[in-house]
Amino acid sequence: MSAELKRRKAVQEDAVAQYERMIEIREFEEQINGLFAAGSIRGTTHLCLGQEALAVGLASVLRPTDIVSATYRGHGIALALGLSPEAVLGEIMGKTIGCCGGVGGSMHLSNMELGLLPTSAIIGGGMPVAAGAALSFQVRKTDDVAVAVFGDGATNIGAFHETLNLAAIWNLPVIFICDNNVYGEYSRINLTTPLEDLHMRADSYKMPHFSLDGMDIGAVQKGVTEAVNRARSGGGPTLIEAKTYRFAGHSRADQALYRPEGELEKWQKRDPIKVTEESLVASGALNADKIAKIKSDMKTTIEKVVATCQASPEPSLASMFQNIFTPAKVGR
Amino acid sequence: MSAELKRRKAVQEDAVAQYERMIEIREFEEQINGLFAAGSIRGTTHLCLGQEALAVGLASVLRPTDIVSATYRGHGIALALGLSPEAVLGEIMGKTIGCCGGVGGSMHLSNMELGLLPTSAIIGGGMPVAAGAALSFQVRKTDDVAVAVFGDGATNIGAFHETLNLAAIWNLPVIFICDNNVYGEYSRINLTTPLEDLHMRADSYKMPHFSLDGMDIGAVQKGVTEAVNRARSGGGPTLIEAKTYRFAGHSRADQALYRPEGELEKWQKRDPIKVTEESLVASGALNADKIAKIKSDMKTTIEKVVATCQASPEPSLASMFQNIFTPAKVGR
Amino acid sequence: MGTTTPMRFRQAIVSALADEMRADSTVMLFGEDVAEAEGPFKTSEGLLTEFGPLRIRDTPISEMGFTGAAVGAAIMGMKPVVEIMFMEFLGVALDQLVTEAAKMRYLSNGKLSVPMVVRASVGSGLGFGCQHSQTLENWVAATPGLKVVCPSDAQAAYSLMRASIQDPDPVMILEPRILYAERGDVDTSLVLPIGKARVLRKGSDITVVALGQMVNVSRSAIEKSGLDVELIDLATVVPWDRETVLTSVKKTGRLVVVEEAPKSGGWGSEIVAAATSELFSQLKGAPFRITTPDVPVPYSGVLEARFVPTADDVARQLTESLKSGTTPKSWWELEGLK
Amino acid sequence: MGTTTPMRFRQAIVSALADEMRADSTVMLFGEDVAEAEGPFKTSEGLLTEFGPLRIRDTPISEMGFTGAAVGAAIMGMKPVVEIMFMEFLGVALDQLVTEAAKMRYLSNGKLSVPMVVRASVGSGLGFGCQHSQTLENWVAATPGLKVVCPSDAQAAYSLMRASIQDPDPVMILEPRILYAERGDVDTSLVLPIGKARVLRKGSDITVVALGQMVNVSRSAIEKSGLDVELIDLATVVPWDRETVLTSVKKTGRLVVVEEAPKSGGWGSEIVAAATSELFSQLKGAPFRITTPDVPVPYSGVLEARFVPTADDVARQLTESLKSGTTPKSWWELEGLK
Ligand SMILES: Cc1ncc(C[n+]2csc(CCOP(=O)(O)OP(=O)(O)O)c2C)c(N)n1
Ligand SMILES: Cc1ncc(C[n+]2csc(CCOP(=O)(O)OP(=O)(O)O)c2C)c(N)n1
Ligand SMILES: [Mg+2]
Ligand SMILES: [Mg+2]
Repeated sequence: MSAELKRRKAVQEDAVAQYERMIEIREFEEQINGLFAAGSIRGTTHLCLGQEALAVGLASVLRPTDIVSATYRGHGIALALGLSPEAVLGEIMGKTIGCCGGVGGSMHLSNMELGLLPTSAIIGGGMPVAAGAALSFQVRKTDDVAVAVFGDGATNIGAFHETLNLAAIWNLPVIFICDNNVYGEYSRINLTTPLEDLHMRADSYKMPHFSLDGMDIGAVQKGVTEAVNRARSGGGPTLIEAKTYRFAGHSRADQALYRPEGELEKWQKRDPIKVTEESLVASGALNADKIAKIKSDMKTTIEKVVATCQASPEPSLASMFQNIFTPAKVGR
Repeated sequence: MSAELKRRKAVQEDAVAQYERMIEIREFEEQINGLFAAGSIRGTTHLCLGQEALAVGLASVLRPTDIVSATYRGHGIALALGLSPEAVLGEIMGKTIGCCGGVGGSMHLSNMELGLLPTSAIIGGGMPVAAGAALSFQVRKTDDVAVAVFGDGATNIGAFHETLNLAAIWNLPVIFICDNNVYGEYSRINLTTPLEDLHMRADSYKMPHFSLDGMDIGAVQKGVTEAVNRARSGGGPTLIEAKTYRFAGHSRADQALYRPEGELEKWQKRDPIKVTEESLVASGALNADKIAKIKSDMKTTIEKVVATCQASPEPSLASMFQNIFTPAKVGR
Repeated sequence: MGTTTPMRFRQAIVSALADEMRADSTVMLFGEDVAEAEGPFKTSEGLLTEFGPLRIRDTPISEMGFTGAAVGAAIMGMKPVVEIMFMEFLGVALDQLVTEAAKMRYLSNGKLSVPMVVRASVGSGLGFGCQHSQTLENWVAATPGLKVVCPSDAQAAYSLMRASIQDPDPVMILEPRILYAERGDVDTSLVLPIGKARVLRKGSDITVVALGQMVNVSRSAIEKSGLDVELIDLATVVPWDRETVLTSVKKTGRLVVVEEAPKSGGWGSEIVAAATSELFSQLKGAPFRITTPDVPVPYSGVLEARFVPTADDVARQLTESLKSGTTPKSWWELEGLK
Repeated sequence: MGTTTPMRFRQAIVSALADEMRADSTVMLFGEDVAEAEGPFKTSEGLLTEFGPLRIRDTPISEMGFTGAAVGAAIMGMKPVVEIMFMEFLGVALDQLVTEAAKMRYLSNGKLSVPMVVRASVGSGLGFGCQHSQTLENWVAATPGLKVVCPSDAQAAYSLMRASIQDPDPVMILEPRILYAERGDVDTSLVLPIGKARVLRKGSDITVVALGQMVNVSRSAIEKSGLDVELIDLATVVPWDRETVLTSVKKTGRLVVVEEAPKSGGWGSEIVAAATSELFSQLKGAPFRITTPDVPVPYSGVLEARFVPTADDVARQLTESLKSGTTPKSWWELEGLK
């Protein structure tokens, strides 16, 4: 079993490992924030601070043979599914150690062994692709499922509508997860969408739907499990709306000054890290000391990851010309 | 006042004129059917037999300064809005007498004096355009409204979703009329759409919606009036589903053999022509003799129209090169 | 082996689809009205009956949705064939083909292939008007990661369809709608690899490169002209067969491209530009394109017949250019129309 | 009149929008985050404050919806300007621009104009990866009824924006993203008509035609080369300025196009093909294109810097071609990479 598959297995089996992965994501994103602010990485980036419970909760329920399509805001999901921090950070830095060898970048993470399709930088781009993966499962009669994760803003793009309708009429084993973090770029969702509970849109397709508390990993696991079970057993698609909040700005440059006063603070009270800590302390699985140790170990780990990625070679010029077409073959 | 504007005025004022226009459309479509079957017109065509009440009902409620976007299945709406039969048939025949001088064709009818935008041959193509017309009314603070007419099948295209959401969030004076004639090409709506009452999709946009009996011109007028009044008075968009039935095949070659037995016959019992006749006879406005005369006069009229169009010249080669860019002008 | 069967172009498509589906259980087909109704142009006749509703599917009117579904299915190991009824409809779905499918291999560091096929009917001549009659190669032509082919007869329709389905990368097939009813002889054992042009006629005076319905027009033009022309059916627009074309131009010293796209910005400019850049000193006369004018496709039958290059017009331009070594005027320039 | 103000490229865009909105109450702007946030690239700074929410609007993420809304508003007499944040997003909205807007005048027998502007940021160099870095002129270039412009400095950004808004037809403006922060001098009274190329440097050895960010690169290359090159900023891709370009090529006898599009199928092939066809006998050497390779835009900064033609590389190719009269090898051919 590959190291990354082992990482995946860990979050599937153990609540403390899930918590650790959430801490990893948090630490990772904060490192990236610093690196970008310092100007030591170019391009752009989209952090998922505050959305760790959704990523890890999802990864803990799915099998590695299930398929996930996600977006440019994909670091957390990639790490949760098992990609190594080196594979993710390396890609963001454009180094050969990155999961795409440095030619893809921050918005395009993938690892098929773990079921992660290349994340798409086009709003709605990954949704029909996930439905297509589900179509292949249906035709081959496996019981794998496909999951499309997308933002609240993405519920206004045509591909959302077309994909949900297609998935419903074909009864595909696909789960649509709307990560409603309240903002699409700099616009609060209510400015672009005349509806608060986005999952209600599934009624247009007679598709089962519900919302869940995306700040609570337990709620995520429960909801996703319900939808996954339905899909695996031939019951078709589900639209889930996870209510989360984007703790950071939209992308590197954004300081999110457009937020109403007090909104961030209100949501931070339900910081998914805190929520998980409380539950694990209550169950006796963790205590303050263990928590402090996990956090400081993770800091060290991620600092090492940064160093490793900085030391990783730049891609060769030749790599620009590779992987465009499949090397030719003749006949079947 | 132009002759075509007078034609429009007629259907706005008088129930018998409305009936006559329905007969005109019926007769017109049947002539076209014959001409195509005989091979004397090339290309394709999409008849609206059975959908006359919607076309005339709509035209009777709107002002000529209101704007309509419609589809390739547009002969009826064009005639109802006031385009002359020569303008419509001429265009279908590709003659200079046609409303587009013969370069547009059957799928592209228009007349801006009567508020008809060039009909679009792309599913969903006309919907955002109507919303844009409504946007211009809103910005200029007129009380005109825009109407988008489209089919049941069109409710599955992305543009439908994006346009309704945009119209709702901008509170635009636009009315969306889904002409649910049960089929999209050769597919019954239930095979492509997991929902019977398509107007329910407006809930996704918190938009008012209802269905109406599209075979009954009175019901059409009542429903459209309600929506138009809302739009004119700043109350925003409405989605109306008109329940109709396509009496003919999808296009010229289609014999509609895929219809379940008895379905056509069931709907023909509620033929909009018959429904209107009954009501006008009941009110005393018409009797059997008058009806017979209207029909036979119309036959003669349309036959003359055919002759006129056949005699109309073919477009000149030069007309292929016109109207692509606006003749240049410099500065404002 | 080597025996041919007469069939229509559209039947060649059906046969190729059926043969591929028999050979490979991962091949599937979907699009609007391709199953029950057997295709708006009858290019899937009998397929639902033989292969069933799991593999042959009607779709809602959702080009973005079902083209994207093909991308996902292809990534997971299926070989989906998607029908876009008229090429213009790709205007609501281009993202999935060009920005997703064509980049998946690159964006997965070579881990993924996307063996999907998108078929679309293209072209003018049938009175469908300006939103249903274009060829629009330009929408897909400059896309690293995407292959684009265009058959000009039943044999090519058959062989290129099979090659496209077998290809591990996304392939777009442009099917000239006006050819669906044309008859031809098909050798089902004949392989036409993607990227290989077809030399349909050997000649030494001029090299003519044509595509789709312009191949027939060019053939008639050559006969009318009586010139010794080498006729090449480009067959693959991307990646085009530089070797075959350039070898021929080296030999003849003259290049004429006959295309249905509008004068400005069509695929032919690439051929002319590349040949000129590489073979400049070997050219005996100005290479040029014979195209449609820069106008929307007109509806009127009279106009549409003049819109596309005619055999007479192509013959005239070939003859004139051979005499003068310069680029002849287009018919609309001759008639003072633009 | 004639006085210039220093400003950044993106500020020139803001100024042009503001000046047009002041002069014409029908001008409006919408797109994602253009109002409250003043534009993802700050190209609408201050506009909401000055012109209010009726004319400056944020939209949902619905490119097809709001591009289509611009079509309808334009038909009814408004002059909407639509912002498409990255050109690739037009892949979900192409239909409205190319199949609706560009054909409305034709399909209304000349009764309708569609005075709309679609702006999109384009190009590579900022580490956005292959779905956010292309120029994609090919998507819109072969569309009778649509004009396409691309400014290369602040002056052009200002003047072409004004010309585009004033134009009665749909105009697509491709804005090289990497130039937004560049400074330049802007004379707000200077008119740059659509369809007119800019001769930025007179010269007699070679004609170089460039576009967008390749104009600066070409300028540096010319300085490095020490050659007497005539540099033309094409500025308008459709309809391109045949007269200016062909007059120059007639004079120099040599043509090199420098473009950011991939080798195959870019706008430059049109220029090379047209110039060759019309001026064949007057050419002194092979006309050719210097382009990016046929690959997706790579993310890595090291690779992206080599992806676009560099001044050194352009200088090398100009020098070589003047000596040999033939087309020089691209850098990737020299390095044996393709
Ligand atoms: C088709 C398309 N339009 C616009 C964008 C630009 N864009 C990138 S992220 C974003 C906001 C998306 O918001 P949401 O769906 O809520 O996801 P979040 O970023 O909050 O995770 C936008 C508009 C895009 N990438 N693709
Ligand atoms: C984007 C797009 N996809 C497909 C088509 C082909 N097409 C033309 S009409 C039609 C059926 C439309 O059905 P519906 O919306 O119910 O309208 P109706 O024809 O019944 O009036 C289809 C699929 C098209 N014109 N545009
Ligand atoms: Mg969001
Ligand atoms: Mg219908």
